[in-house]
Amino acid sequence: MTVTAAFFYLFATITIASGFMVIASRNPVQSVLFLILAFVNAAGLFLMMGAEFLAMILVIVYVGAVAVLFLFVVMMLDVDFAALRQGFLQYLPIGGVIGVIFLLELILVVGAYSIDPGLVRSPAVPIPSPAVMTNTEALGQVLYTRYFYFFQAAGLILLVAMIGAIVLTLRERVGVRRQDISKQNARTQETAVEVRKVPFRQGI
Amino acid sequence: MVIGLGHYLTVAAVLFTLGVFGIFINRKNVIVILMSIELILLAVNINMVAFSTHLNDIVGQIFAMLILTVAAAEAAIGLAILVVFFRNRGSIAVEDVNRLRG
Amino acid sequence: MLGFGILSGLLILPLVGAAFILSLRGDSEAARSNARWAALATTIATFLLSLVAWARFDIASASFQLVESHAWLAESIRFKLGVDGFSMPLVLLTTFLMPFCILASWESIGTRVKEYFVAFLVLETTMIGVFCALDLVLFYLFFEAGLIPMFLIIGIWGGKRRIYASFKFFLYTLLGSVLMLLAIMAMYWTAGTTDIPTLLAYKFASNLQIWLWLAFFASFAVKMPMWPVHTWLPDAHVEAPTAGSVILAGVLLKMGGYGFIRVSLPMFPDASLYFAPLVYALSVIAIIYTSLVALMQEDIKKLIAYSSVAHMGFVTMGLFSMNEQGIQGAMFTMISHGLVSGALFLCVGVIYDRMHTREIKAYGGLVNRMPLYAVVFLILTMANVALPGTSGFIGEFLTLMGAFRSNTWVAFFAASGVILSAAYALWLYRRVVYGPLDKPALQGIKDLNRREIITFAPLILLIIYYGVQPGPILDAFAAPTDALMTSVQAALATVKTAAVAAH
Amino acid sequence: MNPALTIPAFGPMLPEILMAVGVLVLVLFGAFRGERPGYGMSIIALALLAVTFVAVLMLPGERVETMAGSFVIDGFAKFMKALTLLASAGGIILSLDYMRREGIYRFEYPILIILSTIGMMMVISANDLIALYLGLELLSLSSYVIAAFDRDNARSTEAGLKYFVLGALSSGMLLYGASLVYGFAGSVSFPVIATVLQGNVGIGAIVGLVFVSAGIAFKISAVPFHMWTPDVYEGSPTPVTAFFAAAPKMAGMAMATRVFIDCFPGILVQWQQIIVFVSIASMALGSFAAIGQRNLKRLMAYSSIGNVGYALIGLAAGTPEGIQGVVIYMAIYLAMTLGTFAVILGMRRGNVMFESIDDLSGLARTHPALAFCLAMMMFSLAGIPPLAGFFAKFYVFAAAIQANLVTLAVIGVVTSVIGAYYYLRIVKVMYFDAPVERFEPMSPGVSFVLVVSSAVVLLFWLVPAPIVNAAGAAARSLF
Amino acid sequence: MYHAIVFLPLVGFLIAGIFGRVLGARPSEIITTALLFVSAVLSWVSFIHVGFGEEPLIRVQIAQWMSVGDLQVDWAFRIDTLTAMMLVVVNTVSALVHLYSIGYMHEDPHRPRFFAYLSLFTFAMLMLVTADNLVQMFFGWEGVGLASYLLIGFWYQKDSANAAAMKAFIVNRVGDFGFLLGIFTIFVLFNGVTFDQIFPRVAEFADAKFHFLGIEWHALTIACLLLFMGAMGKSAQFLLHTWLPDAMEGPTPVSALIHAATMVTAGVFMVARLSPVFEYAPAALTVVTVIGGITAFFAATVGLVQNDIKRVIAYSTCSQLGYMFVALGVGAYGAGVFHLFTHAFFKALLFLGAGSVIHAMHHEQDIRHMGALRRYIPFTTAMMAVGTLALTGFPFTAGYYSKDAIIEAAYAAHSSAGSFAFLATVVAAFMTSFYSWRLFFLTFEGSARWGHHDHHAHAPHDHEGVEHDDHNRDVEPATHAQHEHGHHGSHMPHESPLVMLVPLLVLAIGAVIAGFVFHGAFIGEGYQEFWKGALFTRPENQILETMHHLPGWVPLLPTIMMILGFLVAVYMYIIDNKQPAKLAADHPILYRFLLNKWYFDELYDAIFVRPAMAIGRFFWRTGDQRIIDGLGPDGISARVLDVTRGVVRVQTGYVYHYAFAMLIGVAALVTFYLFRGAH
Repeated sequence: MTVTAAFFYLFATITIASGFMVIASRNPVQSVLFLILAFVNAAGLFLMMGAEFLAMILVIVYVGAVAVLFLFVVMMLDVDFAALRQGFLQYLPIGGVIGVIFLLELILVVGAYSIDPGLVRSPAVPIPSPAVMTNTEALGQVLYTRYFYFFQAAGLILLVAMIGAIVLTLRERVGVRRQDISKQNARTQETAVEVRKVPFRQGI
Repeated sequence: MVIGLGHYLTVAAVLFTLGVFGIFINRKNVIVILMSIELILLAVNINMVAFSTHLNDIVGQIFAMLILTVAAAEAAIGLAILVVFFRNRGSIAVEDVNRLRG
Repeated sequence: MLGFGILSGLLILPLVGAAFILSLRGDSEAARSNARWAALATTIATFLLSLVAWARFDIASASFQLVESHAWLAESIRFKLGVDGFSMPLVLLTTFLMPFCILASWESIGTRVKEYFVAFLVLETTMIGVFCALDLVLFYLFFEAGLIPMFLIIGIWGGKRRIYASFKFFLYTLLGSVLMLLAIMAMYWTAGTTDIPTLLAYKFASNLQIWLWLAFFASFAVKMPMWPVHTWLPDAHVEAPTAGSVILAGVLLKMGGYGFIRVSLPMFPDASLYFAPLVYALSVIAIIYTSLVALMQEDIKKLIAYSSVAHMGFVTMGLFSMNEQGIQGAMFTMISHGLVSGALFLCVGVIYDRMHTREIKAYGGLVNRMPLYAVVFLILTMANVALPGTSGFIGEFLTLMGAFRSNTWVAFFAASGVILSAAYALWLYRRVVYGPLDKPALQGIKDLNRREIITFAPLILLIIYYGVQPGPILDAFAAPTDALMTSVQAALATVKTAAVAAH
Repeated sequence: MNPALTIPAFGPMLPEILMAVGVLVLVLFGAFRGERPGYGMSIIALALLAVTFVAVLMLPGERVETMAGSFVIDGFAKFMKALTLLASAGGIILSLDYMRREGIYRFEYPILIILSTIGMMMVISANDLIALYLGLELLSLSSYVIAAFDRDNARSTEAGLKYFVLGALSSGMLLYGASLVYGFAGSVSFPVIATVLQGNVGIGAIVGLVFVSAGIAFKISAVPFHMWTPDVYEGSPTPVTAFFAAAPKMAGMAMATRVFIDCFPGILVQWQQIIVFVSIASMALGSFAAIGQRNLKRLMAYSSIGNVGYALIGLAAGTPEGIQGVVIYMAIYLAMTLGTFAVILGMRRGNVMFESIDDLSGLARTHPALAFCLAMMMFSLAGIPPLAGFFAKFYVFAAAIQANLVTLAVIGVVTSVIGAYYYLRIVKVMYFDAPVERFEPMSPGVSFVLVVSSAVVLLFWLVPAPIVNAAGAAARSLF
Repeated sequence: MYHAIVFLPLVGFLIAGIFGRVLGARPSEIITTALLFVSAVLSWVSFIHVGFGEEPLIRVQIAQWMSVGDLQVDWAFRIDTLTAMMLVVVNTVSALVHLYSIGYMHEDPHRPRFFAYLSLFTFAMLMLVTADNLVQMFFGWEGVGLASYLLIGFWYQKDSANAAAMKAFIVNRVGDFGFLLGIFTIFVLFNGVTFDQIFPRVAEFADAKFHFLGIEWHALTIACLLLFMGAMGKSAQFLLHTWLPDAMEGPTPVSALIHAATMVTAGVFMVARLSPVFEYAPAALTVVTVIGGITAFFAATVGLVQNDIKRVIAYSTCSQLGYMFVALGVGAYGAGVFHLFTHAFFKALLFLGAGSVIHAMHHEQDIRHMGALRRYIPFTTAMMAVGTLALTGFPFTAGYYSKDAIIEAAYAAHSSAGSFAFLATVVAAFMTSFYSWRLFFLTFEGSARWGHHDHHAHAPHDHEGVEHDDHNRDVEPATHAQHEHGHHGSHMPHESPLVMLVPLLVLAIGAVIAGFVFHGAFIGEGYQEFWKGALFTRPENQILETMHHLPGWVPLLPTIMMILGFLVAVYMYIIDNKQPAKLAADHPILYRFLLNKWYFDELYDAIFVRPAMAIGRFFWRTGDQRIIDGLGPDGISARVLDVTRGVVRVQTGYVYHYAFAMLIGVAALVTFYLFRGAH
């Protein structure tokens, strides 16, 4: 058993086990934590396949941002851990059977690949040898040139995410006093001070 | 024992199945469903990278990277929707998402 | 051809009238009256225009006349109109009956008058379109389009079970005709066109003919209607307003027969020969079965509806006897039945307007207070039982003769319809018109008014005139029948040769 | 190899670029302008769509690839983009009055519609799996948000949530399929895949195809990936539903056509079975389930499922005639859908919107013109000639017959008869039943949509040539 | 001239029918009657012209009727002796009946209608007898059926009249069913329906075969049998006779005209007209003979016990028609037609006489409630006596020549059918005599049984032509029947007005002399010159010859029977009038069997009417509603709704179910491709 294989099985086992715990755990906070675990181990798998940049991204973006976002929401929403309702176990067997069949079929299909590599192909953009340039550099070279269209499109998607999140959750609270710098800057003496002539003996 | 493409694909297949399974077997709350989706995307990414390596084609990694980006966006929007849903219903139990049916 | 011909005029004119009625504002009595008059004027104008077409029509020619062709869906699917000896009389029948429908609705329709007349005028366009279309897709278009106004007519202005009846009518006929649509497409891909004159000359492979024939049969049999897909008709008839029943019986049923003679017989002669026994059987069953059922009806309209089914049995029987007498007789039966059953439904409408019931039991002894009505009803009853001297006889006699020539069993059983029709029709007459007038509700019933007399007079005159002088119509059928016979005989000869070769 | 040196042609992308730039301007404009009453943002968005529409029309008709082969424009893309733009414009016009009266208007709404439209246009022009996915996500993410746009409404948010969860699942499936296709064909580019996958291919690619199909089927709400549709249609604000029923369907069908015809032409036999199955299931389910509905929006959801089934018949044929049928079907379906939703949006009394079939009772007495238009829409949807819906069905069925898919065609016509029942029921309620209280007059925007779509539906049979010929050209450009 | 003969009644019909209400009753009567008289006079002219002139056959083309393929049907007259004779019979009797009706119907408010109907009938009958082809004959055939229907149902307020009218029409239609098929057979054989096309070519088809209903028939036999079926219906022959007695619900002049003198003889006329065809179908002729014989016998037996004055005469008519068919069947067409001719006179006389009696008795028709009328209505009595004598064949009256000729012909046929017919007709002759005299005695002799029987007259079906309906605006109070009727019983029977008696007298003259004058021409030495081939006989048919060489007892036999019958009647109704009741009591089954007309109505009711209704109801309720609709539209829509409910239930609203559905969809497709194998 080579070291590679050992690491592969380590990462793979942990990834799958934590993936299972994500859906099996009763506490969503635990689920998030298992999710993070799964991500980290998957990043290990990425590393083994030579996709270093993606591995880093996975840890930084996913674990650092997305998973934390999940955690934040789970906490915020103050979910009560209701007991499993009736009907769950009733569907479990059939769901399980179909799930297992589905899985076996998938493995059968992808397993077929390793036996039969199929047709001869010519890659659109070959991965340069790590000796020539790093994985990150290679990605960057095509992402901003050949595939800048995708890059722009991804930007639009993120814009949608931003707008969407804002439009859904942002609430203008009335009655909240806020500092408005431009308003403050725009104040002049005329607008700030009102000089009134007070009639004699009549009050304001 | 050489760790080949098949191994990675199998891991991805298991993860994918777990993700799908998580969606329809889950009766607890919606957030877990969102996590299941993340699992599915993770599986896809493993596939992509595996194929990319196997084919010696960097496009797979580009794809994977874009999927990661989109997944983040998706998570943001999903959580936003979840939040407004929670505001309205005071619950994110999956069984409560059933006003609309028939 | 750039300009629009006279047939386009026939299609457009009712639509113009409908548009005019739609443009009338308000629902005042004046607006209603305007709508009525506009509808009447439109239908009469259409009728006159169709007479012009008739005058330009050369009766001796078997080819399509007054043809016009405009670009439409594709190079091979054109907006092509034209008439021949089979369709021209049906066009005339349609335009002729329409003014009566308008007249029959003059007072009986009190609600949503404008919509009513619009629906009728649109219906007229679609009916004329069916008979004028020289392209199968166009034919189908008009064939189906008529469902919409008829659905509304039954559903809005119908009787108690109008919703059931209208849905049944619509879905039943729709189901029948969609299969025809598929057959049309198959023909299109096989022959490369849906142009009827071209297809008439095209020879489809025999096994394909079988399927195409069946698909068309599904549509036409429902429309006719043939047993056992006739059950929509009694319901539709009973619930439809008078004019709706008139049109339904007078024209809509004829589309099925027209379809047989326009498509099934000439385009699929082999299949027609092959299936002739089936059609015979269904026709004979229809004649006997529905006559017996008619005997037991308690509702006047239902009884007449069932008698229509029986008469249509004569039509199909005649058509598939495939000889001159049978075919021309069947065509004549269609025209005659259009006049007779149309008039009969008008007749029912007269008393329905007065009493608001169609129960036979509710009537009796009408002759005492409505002698004129009794006479009209009598003449129509006699025409319905095919008394010689009425137009009904010519058709029935010829179809029976045609059937006898091709199969004596068929004629034998069908001829029993002669007895049964007398039984149900006379029994109806006896229960409604004869006897003492002892029902309190009937004591004040009034005889035909002037409008009703005007409505009935031309119909009755024509029924008797065509009974004595059927020539004008029969001669129109002669030329195309000969042409049809030639092609069918050719097919028959081929089949016979094949049969001989097989032995 | 330095691809950076060649600058790709931007001309074919002009509409997308216009839209993207426009939407950024809109965002900035909206952000600075803040919430103000009036139709300003929507009008600008409409103008943007109009400009883009013109740009689309001015695109060259022949096939052009750009962006390293990721983006393609051809007659088909042109036609479908035009339809999509019309659908989006319809979605915005229908929302003009509604959003304000319901108090849920925010300036982001037209922006999100535009963003979603950009996604659709990307999808239509996608020439590889990545572009397809990105376009799809852009479209979907915007859609999730606008489904939940009425964020204080439990139904709307539930719709958004369901749409999101299932949509994410489906895009996961699509991605998984895409990864398999990538792995087994060695490329994400459609032309390459098309040359690689020919004839007898391995099971891996086919399973990939199945997963991709599932993702696509979800977007066009074909059975069995349709289940979100009724719930989302019912829960979303009505103009949003109208938008969902119209625009993404155009893009979805275009995407399906693009993928199956452009990417997998070599394995037509394989995917034809999927399409036939999905088509039959959709037609049947659409017909049967719609009968049980009382809610108009929900009914329209099932109706759209059924209609997708019919459109897929043309795709199943896989011939130029079939694609022509699909294109014509979508064009006519667009008019029918927008018209129907315009009527639904007209069902308002005071601050209450009505969406039940029973609320239409006697509409023919209270609003004859409205009832007439809706009745024509219904007959058209039922496929009764001479209304446009008939021609839509005519072309797809004709293609099926030509491709020898007789069983499919027969099932199609039979289900269309069953389906006719529920369309008729609406006519029945409007025309045969006793009238209830009048609705308020329609707003001008809604009336406009209704008039235009009614004109298309009613008069198509007189001048079918423009759409038919354009659709024919569009379809031929794919082959 | 022939146009005038045929169309004048039509003109009368149209005038009276359309303008009757405007013109009023009297002008309508006068116009129609006058037109008929003109027509009648012209008929006699043509009769003499054709029958005793040179021209063998006149053909008058009027217009084309139908022209379809080989089928050419014209409106045309074919005038030969047979037609001319029929013209005379029809128009004479019709004119007299018109005249008579002026008196008889004078109380009725609907006289214009009545006269219109009479004229319509006459027109149709004329079309029938002048027809030059089978289809035109069928036109007349059905036309008289219509007129008969209208006239039987003339008093539409009486339910029995309506029922009788309907029955008459429908039973006739049964016959027409055969007639139609017969026409078709002829057409298929001869490729034409015009007599000119048929008659010359009959011999060609003497041995032709024809497939009908899967059996190979002798072509002409089947054609003749089918045509004869029509004749049976119209002429009320056995099995299709049931309508005739019921038809007596109509006014009595109608019975005289239609159901005695003219229409019912149309069948006889038809067979005679088609004698060229029948001659080549011996089997068919045998059937004609047998049916005729049975009818003659059967109707006579029923006539024995009937109590309604008109029904007795109706059965007598039926019986006499049987005689005619016997004559035709054995090939003695002349005899048959001759009897038709004479019968028209005396039977019309009897009916009109009966009408006069009924008129006198204020619509009493039951002979048990008459008696001793001789003293009150002597003229009518005399006329009835003449009629009875002629009917029973008293020497040198009309019946003597014609009826006896038939009996002789039956004997002369020397065939088994002929022998049967001979026996039947002889027995029938006895019974004819008996019931005729029974009628006469009960009505005119004995004691008056009507004075204290006023209650019976109120049974509704016993009154003829009484308007009960006070609401009817058409009723003229002065002539209202109820006026008289209300004082029923206090009035003595009274002689009828002159306008009714004159026709009686004319007919009586005819009844006495018609046989004597014409027998030579019809069946005697003038046969060939008179008929000029209108009645065709094959050379082998020598029956007229044979008739003159019969054993001596044969010609005497009918007369003996007549006398026997008379004597028995005298014994039972004059000498010992307790006998009939005793006889009836002794043989209750036979009596009831006869009284109920051999239970034919009940039989038909049981095997035709009720089953038809039951089947109709079954087809409707079970066939249409339960099976066709139940399995068809209604059933399918119910199933569709079931499916809908199921589908809607699947849409649970739960996200996990939706996801599960997607998974199943994908899994199913993947499985499908895995197991199908990617090929």
